Amino acid sequence: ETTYNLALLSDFSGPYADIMPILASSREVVFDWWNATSGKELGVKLNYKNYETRYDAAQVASLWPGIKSELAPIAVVGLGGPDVAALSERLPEDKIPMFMATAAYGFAWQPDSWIFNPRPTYAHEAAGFLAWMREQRGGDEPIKFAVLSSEASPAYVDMGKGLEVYAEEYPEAADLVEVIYTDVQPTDLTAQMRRVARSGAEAVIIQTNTSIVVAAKRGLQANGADIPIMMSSHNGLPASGKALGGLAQLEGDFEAYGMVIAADEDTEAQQFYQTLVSDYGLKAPWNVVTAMGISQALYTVAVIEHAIEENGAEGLTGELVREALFAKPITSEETHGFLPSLTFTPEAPFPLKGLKVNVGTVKDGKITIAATGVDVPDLSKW
Amino acid sequence: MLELNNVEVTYSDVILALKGVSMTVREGQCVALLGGNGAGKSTTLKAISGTLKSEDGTVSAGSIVLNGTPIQNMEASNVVKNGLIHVMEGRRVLRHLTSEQNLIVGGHMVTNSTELKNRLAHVYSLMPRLADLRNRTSGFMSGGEQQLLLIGRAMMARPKIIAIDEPSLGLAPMMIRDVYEVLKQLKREGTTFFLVEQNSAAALSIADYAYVMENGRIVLDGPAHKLAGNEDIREFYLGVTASGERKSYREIKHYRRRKRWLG
Amino acid sequence: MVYFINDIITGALIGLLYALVAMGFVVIYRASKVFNFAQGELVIIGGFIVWFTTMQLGLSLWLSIPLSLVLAGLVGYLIERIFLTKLIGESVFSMVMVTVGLLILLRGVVLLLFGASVRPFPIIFPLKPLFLGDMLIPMNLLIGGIITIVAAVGLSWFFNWTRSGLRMTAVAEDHVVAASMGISVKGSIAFAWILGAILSTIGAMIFLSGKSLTFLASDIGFAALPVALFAGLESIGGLVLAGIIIGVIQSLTTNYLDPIIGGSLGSVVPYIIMLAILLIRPTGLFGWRTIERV
Amino acid sequence: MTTNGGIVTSPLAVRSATLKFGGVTALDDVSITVNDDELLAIIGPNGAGKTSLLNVTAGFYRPQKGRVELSGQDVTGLRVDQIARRGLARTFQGTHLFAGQTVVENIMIGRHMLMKSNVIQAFFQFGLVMREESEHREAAEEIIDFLEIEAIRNRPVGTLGYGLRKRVDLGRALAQEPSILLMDEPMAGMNSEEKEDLARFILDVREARKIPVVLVEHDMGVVMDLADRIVVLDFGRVIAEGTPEEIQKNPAVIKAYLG
Amino acid sequence: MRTRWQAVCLALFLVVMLAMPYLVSGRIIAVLNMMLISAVIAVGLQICTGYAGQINLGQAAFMGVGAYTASILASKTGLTFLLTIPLAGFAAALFGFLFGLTATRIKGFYLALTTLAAQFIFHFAVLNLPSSWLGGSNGVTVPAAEIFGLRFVTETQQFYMNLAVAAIMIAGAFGIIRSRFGRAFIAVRDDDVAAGIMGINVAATKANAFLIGAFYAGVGGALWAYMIRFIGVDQFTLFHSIFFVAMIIVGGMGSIVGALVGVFVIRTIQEVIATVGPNIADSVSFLGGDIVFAGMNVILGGVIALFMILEPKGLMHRWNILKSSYRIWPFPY
Ligand SMILES: Nc1ncnc2c1ncn2[C@@H]1O[C@H](COP(=O)(O)OP(=O)(O)OP(=O)(O)O)[C@@H](O)[C@H]1O
Ligand SMILES: Nc1ncnc2c1ncn2[C@@H]1O[C@H](COP(=O)(O)OP(=O)(O)OP(=O)(O)O)[C@@H](O)[C@H]1O
Ligand SMILES: [Mg+2]
Ligand SMILES: [Mg+2]
Repeated sequence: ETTYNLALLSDFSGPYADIMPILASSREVVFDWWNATSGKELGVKLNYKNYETRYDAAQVASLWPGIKSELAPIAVVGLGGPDVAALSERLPEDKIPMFMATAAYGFAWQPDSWIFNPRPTYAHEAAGFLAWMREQRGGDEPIKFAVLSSEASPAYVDMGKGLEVYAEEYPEAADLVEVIYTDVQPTDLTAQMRRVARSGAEAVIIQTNTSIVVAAKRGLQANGADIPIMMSSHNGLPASGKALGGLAQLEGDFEAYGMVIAADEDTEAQQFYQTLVSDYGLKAPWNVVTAMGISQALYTVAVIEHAIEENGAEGLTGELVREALFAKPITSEETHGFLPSLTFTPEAPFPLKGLKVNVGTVKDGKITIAATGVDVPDLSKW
Repeated sequence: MLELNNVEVTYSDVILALKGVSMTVREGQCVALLGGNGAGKSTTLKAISGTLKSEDGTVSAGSIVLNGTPIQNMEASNVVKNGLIHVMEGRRVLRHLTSEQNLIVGGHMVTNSTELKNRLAHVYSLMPRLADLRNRTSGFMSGGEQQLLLIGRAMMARPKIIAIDEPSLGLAPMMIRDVYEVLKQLKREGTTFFLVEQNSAAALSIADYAYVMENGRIVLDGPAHKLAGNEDIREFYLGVTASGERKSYREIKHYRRRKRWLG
Repeated sequence: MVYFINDIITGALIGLLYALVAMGFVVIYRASKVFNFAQGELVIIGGFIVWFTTMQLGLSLWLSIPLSLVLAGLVGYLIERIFLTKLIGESVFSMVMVTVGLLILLRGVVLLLFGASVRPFPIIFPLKPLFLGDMLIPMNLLIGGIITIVAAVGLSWFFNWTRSGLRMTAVAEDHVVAASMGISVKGSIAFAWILGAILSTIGAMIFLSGKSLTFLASDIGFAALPVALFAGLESIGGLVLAGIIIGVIQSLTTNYLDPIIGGSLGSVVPYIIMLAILLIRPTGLFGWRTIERV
Repeated sequence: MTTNGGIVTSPLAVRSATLKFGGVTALDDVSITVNDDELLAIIGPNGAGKTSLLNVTAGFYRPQKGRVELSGQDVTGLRVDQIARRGLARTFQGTHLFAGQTVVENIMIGRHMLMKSNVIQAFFQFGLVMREESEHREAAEEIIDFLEIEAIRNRPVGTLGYGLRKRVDLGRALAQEPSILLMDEPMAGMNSEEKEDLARFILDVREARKIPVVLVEHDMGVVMDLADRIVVLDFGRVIAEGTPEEIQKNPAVIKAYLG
Repeated sequence: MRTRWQAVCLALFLVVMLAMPYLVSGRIIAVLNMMLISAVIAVGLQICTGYAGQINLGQAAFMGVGAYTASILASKTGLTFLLTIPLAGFAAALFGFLFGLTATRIKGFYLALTTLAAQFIFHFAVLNLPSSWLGGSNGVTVPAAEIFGLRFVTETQQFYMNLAVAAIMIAGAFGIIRSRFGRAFIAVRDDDVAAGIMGINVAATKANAFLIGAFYAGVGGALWAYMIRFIGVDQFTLFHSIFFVAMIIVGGMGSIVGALVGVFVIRTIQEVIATVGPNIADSVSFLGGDIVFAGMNVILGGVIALFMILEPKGLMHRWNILKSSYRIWPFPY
């Protein structure tokens, strides 16, 4: 059997220290599972090694040569912004693709990238949600919405910009009434939320972090306005609920992203998770972080599998893996329903066509799936 | 009441400033410590008052005993609690406070406020100039004014013993006389003095006993009046020729008579 | 118009919160001449202590708040003992630099003890805002504002009129002189840090009441800095005025300018005000003038 | 010696300077003129305004009224460093030395304004920078020999006793190659032996370098022996002016100062 | 004052550095790259803070200005790095000088903290200026440094580039601090009243200190840009600034070598943490990885704080004491 190496970039001591153990183990267990199943049939074994990046571009850059010489990986399993910053120019030189778990950013939206996201940009996901919400509401006037973001990180700014584009391109569908920039840990948003309420917004999009969700929630409560908030995966219902001290307070709020919603309903994804737990000793609980880890690993192995089918088990290279990604779509079955079917093209680091998001909400204090496979409108690059 | 036995002081672990100094100050006495620049006078005082640390110096040998308690390398603030106040060289007033606030801080250990007022009054009576300046920001006062303030500040604490570094520094002739009057007055009131002074004439006029220090060693000591008679002292410290009249700075001999005690 | 006034009021109250956090800086500076860069960290530590006593130990507020303040004071004391006592007598500069190290260290400690995860913060002040006609004023800020003013009045009285206040002033002026006058520099600095930590904890309660707590909260330390400088590093009373001015300007910027420029000038504006003021009054509104005398 | 008009270009002239600090009047319409290579002593009780007068001259304070002239040229209101560059040097009452630096370094700092090299040259360490350095280094060494402080050449000044610091202070001032030298209580904190030395240096300075000196000093012995002319200040006003002999007899002075 | 012996050591050191790529792995070279870049920036900070006594918490912002200048010039005008690097320096110097100018009025901590403003203003400006200028939140991709068709893409190539620049800058730093300017800086730091009377224009000197410090930061930033080749504001935060300060403290204020030592110590600790971290985490997985790594953070902060407590004057100070006591050994008196 031939073995190939994967480099897993992790952040155990930086801002994501708290979710990292779960994310890491759920990634790893998938590779174990693959080695034990399809890997065995194909005669291929995937070795993986974690590298600590402290979520710091400098650290990634100084680690990279070591990773190359020590591991010679055929693919990198990335984590976030710093990895992209440090490697976006190196990977093409070294001909190694990197697979991320999160949604994409407008600023990474470049042709023939070597870095890939299974999900579209945060703006795409929010746009999908808004479209869905409008449809739910009925009527044909555009849906009024507000965006809360922060300038603390360029990534956050990017989310706002994307939604501005959406509002411009679909005036009949969406009307962006307020864009509010605040701190990552806001002092008080009462005044801002009153503005939002008065502007008649029907939804507030917050894809930055939980602290802002909490502050916004308090602001809305103070104003006695119940406008639903839409969150993303990393600051979603469970996290924000925890931070608020109880899901109940998020009754009627939403989370939306292009990945399975970790609600405890009997879905295919959930079943696969169960097998990982029972047969492969996965410790992580069934939540969004776990889902993120598993889905990331799943589409990574799927791509590698395609590459092997194409080129045989021997002599696989990063370049071949990347080509395999474009060669044929990754079906939702392959990712056990964790992800929609993904059709990558060289134009963008994420699938441009046939994008779908799932919507979760809190009903009677429990997270439930409000909709799956909601279509995402096309946005032009910003 | 104050005993130094073979005290050695080293700065930053290497510079030996005091090389085995021993001296005694008796209750109610005024002991003067004379000596050239860099002799180690201030160092001696710092060693006693525990303010060496700030200059990264330590008492590396010997003992300093104040009323039976060993105080070498003791916290400065505790030394004060044992009744010794050190008036440091370099006019270190609390610059942003008014002259009166300086005095009050000086008397910070007094708990009842009438007592504090009395002491203030006492200081002002002895040094009327300070009364005029009471509301001046001390940092802006003139050199001499600050010097006065320091002495006043020390008085506020009513210490058993005042170790004072060059009180006459930068004072006008009249002012020097006044200050020494004040010191004598305090002495009469029973304060013990350990006096470091360059103005030897003034110093010897109040001292009962005197030590002479040269680069870190005591080279000569004896009752004040005896020293005042000593030829070397007269020439090098009092600046009078053997024949008795003050020699002129214009016709300074470029050669120098060797000091006896250097043997 | 009503809303405009409301924004001004809220802004002023937020400014007072900054002032309270800044008071932590100033107290420490005023009693030891040490400028504490790790103030923001003190705030989160205080926050975590409160979180711990309420959410973890599940104590009632009446128990947990005093307990937290005591614990906070203890932490402040420990920090001083471990990191600063040894440096008494060394140049003040090196003490200040230690607080830079402290900043990094405490972050690590917080991550170690509490992890990076977001925590719910107890609801200490009623969530329900105070309604004045059309205006609504967040309770936590309102009460916080009152606390700030009371604290400011009390402390400035303490420093300017009590004997122990004068002692600390002496320490701030010159460690050596203070010591040579029998003032315990150690004691003064210890007191400063205890007080600083307690103030930060109160700040944390007002800041975070009913919100969430992560180590990001330490940013408020730097948000409060301009207030301290604006007022002048030695002036506690001045913080109130400075806080209100900065708070109001900031709130007006965030609510009326930011929507237009589509950015967050609001978070920068305090620094710009600070710069402007310092250029006019180099030691802030009420800070000690620098004395140069030769 | 009168101070009428600016026709007589003297090395230094202060013309009816008045300096107030809030309520305090430190200087009240004070005029002094220093003649070529004379030693003018300024005496007066504590707080009389002597240092303030020097500060006004050096540009450290700006007088509310009056002018300061260096060899005929009005320098009132110029920055301290600008005045220094016009040839005025001073020593301080209580030293203002760079405590952490060695004696040599302190004196080299005194030469800063005489050096020409710019940052770029310094960055690339061009030969001329080195040459300049060594030239000025020599000058510094000369001063060190002159003041007989070779022994402590490389001691950090902070570690020196008060008296020696005073000497370094003088050295640093001389390093500026001034056209006039102001000294504020140079003899303070010295025993008569050291005063003799310093007095000798001051005399030598005047002989060797022909620099006029303004000396503020409380030690009457020194003043009477060294001064060519004495100005007496009291409460910021000039109460007497004249030769040592005259001053010693002057009743006002005796009353206000000598006692 | 520089002896032949020292010269020899220096030469040896340089030779070793030049040989490095043949002696150690690419990983180490990458680490060295980081160190070299940090060294340039820290040395600049040392001049500004350690020598001229102007605490500066905006060094990362100045670095950012340099990085952005270089990137924009390189990507938009295709200028060679031989020009962009110095230009980056000048741009940063200008920015720094503006803050230095406030020194004409503001002093001490007040001044130190106005440099914080540099940090925030930089951040705000980049994000809010039209993104066609500085890329806004998109960041900027930087073409590889290139000369005569040789592209500096591998660690080794970049290493030689960084080494060359760092060598020049450090040599220059020595030149400056040994010159009249170095002395002027120290004079202003120790006693600006006296400095003025020595004929030193105090305000101008302070402003210059900022200017020079920022210039170094700018050059470092340019090197950084050419190495990372994708820059965004979040690479130049206040926290980075604080770490630069930490570096010069650990090494010792007022010593160029100290700055280098500090860089070495802190970067090494960071790298060790990143390297051994995962293994430790695995071996003691029962503790949970996060504990271990948070612990690592504590160690990093702890070491820095410890250095400052045990050796508030920095490592170089200890070294000097050792030297002086060694000189007079065995008879210290
Ligand atoms: N902080 C210090 N570090 C190192 N050496 C010091 C320090 N302070 C003083 N010294 C040295 O110790 C010796 C004694 O200094 P000290 O100040 O006690 O002299 P002094 O007798 O007070 O002289 P003066 O009468 O001029 O004040 C001097 O040689 C001086 O160089
Ligand atoms: N910057 C200032 N602010 C306020 N008052 C000042 C300032 N400088 C000096 N004074 C006051 O002006 C008066 C003269 O001060 P100055 O220092 O000139 O006296 P002096 O003649 O030098 O006295 P001494 O002989 O004690 O040095 C003093 O009363 C002093 O308090
Ligand atoms: Mg002395
Ligand atoms: Mg004077």
